[in-house]
Amino acid sequence: MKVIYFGKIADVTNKTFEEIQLEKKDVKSLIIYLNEKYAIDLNEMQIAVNQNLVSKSEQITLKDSDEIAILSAFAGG
Amino acid sequence: MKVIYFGKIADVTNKTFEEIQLEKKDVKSLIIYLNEKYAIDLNEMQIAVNQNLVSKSEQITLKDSDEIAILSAFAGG
Amino acid sequence: MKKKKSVFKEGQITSDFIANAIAKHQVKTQIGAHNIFLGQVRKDVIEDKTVKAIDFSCYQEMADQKLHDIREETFEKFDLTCMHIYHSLGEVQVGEVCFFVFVSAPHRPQVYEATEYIVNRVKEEVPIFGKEIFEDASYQWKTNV
Amino acid sequence: MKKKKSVFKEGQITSDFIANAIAKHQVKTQIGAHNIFLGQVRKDVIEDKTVKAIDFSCYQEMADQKLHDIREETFEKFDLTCMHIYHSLGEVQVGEVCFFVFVSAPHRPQVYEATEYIVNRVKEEVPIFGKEIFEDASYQWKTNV
Repeated sequence: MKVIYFGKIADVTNKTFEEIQLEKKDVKSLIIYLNEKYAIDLNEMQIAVNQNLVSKSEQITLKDSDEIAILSAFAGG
Repeated sequence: MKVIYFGKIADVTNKTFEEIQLEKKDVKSLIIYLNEKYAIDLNEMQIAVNQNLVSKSEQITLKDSDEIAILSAFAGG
Repeated sequence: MKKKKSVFKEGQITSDFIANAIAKHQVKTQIGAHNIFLGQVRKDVIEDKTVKAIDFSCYQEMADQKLHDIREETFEKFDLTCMHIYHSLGEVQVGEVCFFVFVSAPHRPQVYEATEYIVNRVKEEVPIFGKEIFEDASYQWKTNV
Repeated sequence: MKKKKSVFKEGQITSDFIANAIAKHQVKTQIGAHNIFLGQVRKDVIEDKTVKAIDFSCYQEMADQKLHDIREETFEKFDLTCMHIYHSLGEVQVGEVCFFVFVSAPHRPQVYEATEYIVNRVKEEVPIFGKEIFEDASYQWKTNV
């Protein structure tokens, strides 16, 4: 599963994308992975699936074909 | 008493100022004068005394030293 | 910032003039948000006649006094770094800008409201007169309604 | 008017660019009122460090999609003739403009609110990221609060 990183997240992970293998392909597992590997806190990240932000508390299944992006806080304007 | 005209008023009177002799120097007499001489209707004019709009219904006395201006509707912007 | 200066410009307010006003604010590094209102002469059709231009005039002494009051009262009411008002005198053609209000502040929340406040007060209180000149050279006196 | 076009510009949005955008609207003679918002990089001091520039980046595909939605929904909500949004990418120095929202309508009442609506939605919903670079070359990630 390819995951892309933006803003502060890309800074912390020190990469703009990576291939991640999760046992259970869902949002919760992804959050746990990011927290364990990079110590990224839940409220420091936003998750977009196919260019739409998704809830971090709901159980959302992910597909390999999904475009999964981890975003830091927006700062436009 | 010198009276200055602006906008549509100056257009109707065909002058930008004139010297007016009123028996009673007040706003009411001025309104009557303008209506009789130029057929300017009460709601077509605004009266400024010393650069401030004054009420057309109140009895306001005018002095020779006052700057009296008759203005049509504002159209700035 | 609050100094009294000339609001009235002969003819249209050009986009170069506006650009220059914006560029001048780059040195004011406490500013985070600008809001600008521009009034443009509309090609209105009134009883089959098409507006070609507006010829503006004003009662200068009273206009200056009212603009001064508006400026002071706007600064009291809103937390602004700068404000500028410019208005055309003389003929301004359809499509040209005749009114330019420029408000700057450290943060954005109040800038929209401050701009609207200034625009409304100028329209209602400043003795500016406008002759709408039609394409056939006839005219009528414009009124702010 | 509603065509999708490039919002993102490399570096600052110059006053010449803004002037050119204004000048282009002179042929649209049904327009009577423009409202413009400009975001300027502020020289903030954060824990004794002074901001020198902001380095913007974005998640382009999602940003384009969100900007498209904002554009469509703004036209549905307000009676506008045109609207334009521009945002900088890359480094923008203190005092330079990084955000330009431009709204035009026949009459003025809705332009202020439309501008505010667009500015707020862009800030909240469009995935743009900004690194505040301090004068000592250290940095922190900016957050819209």
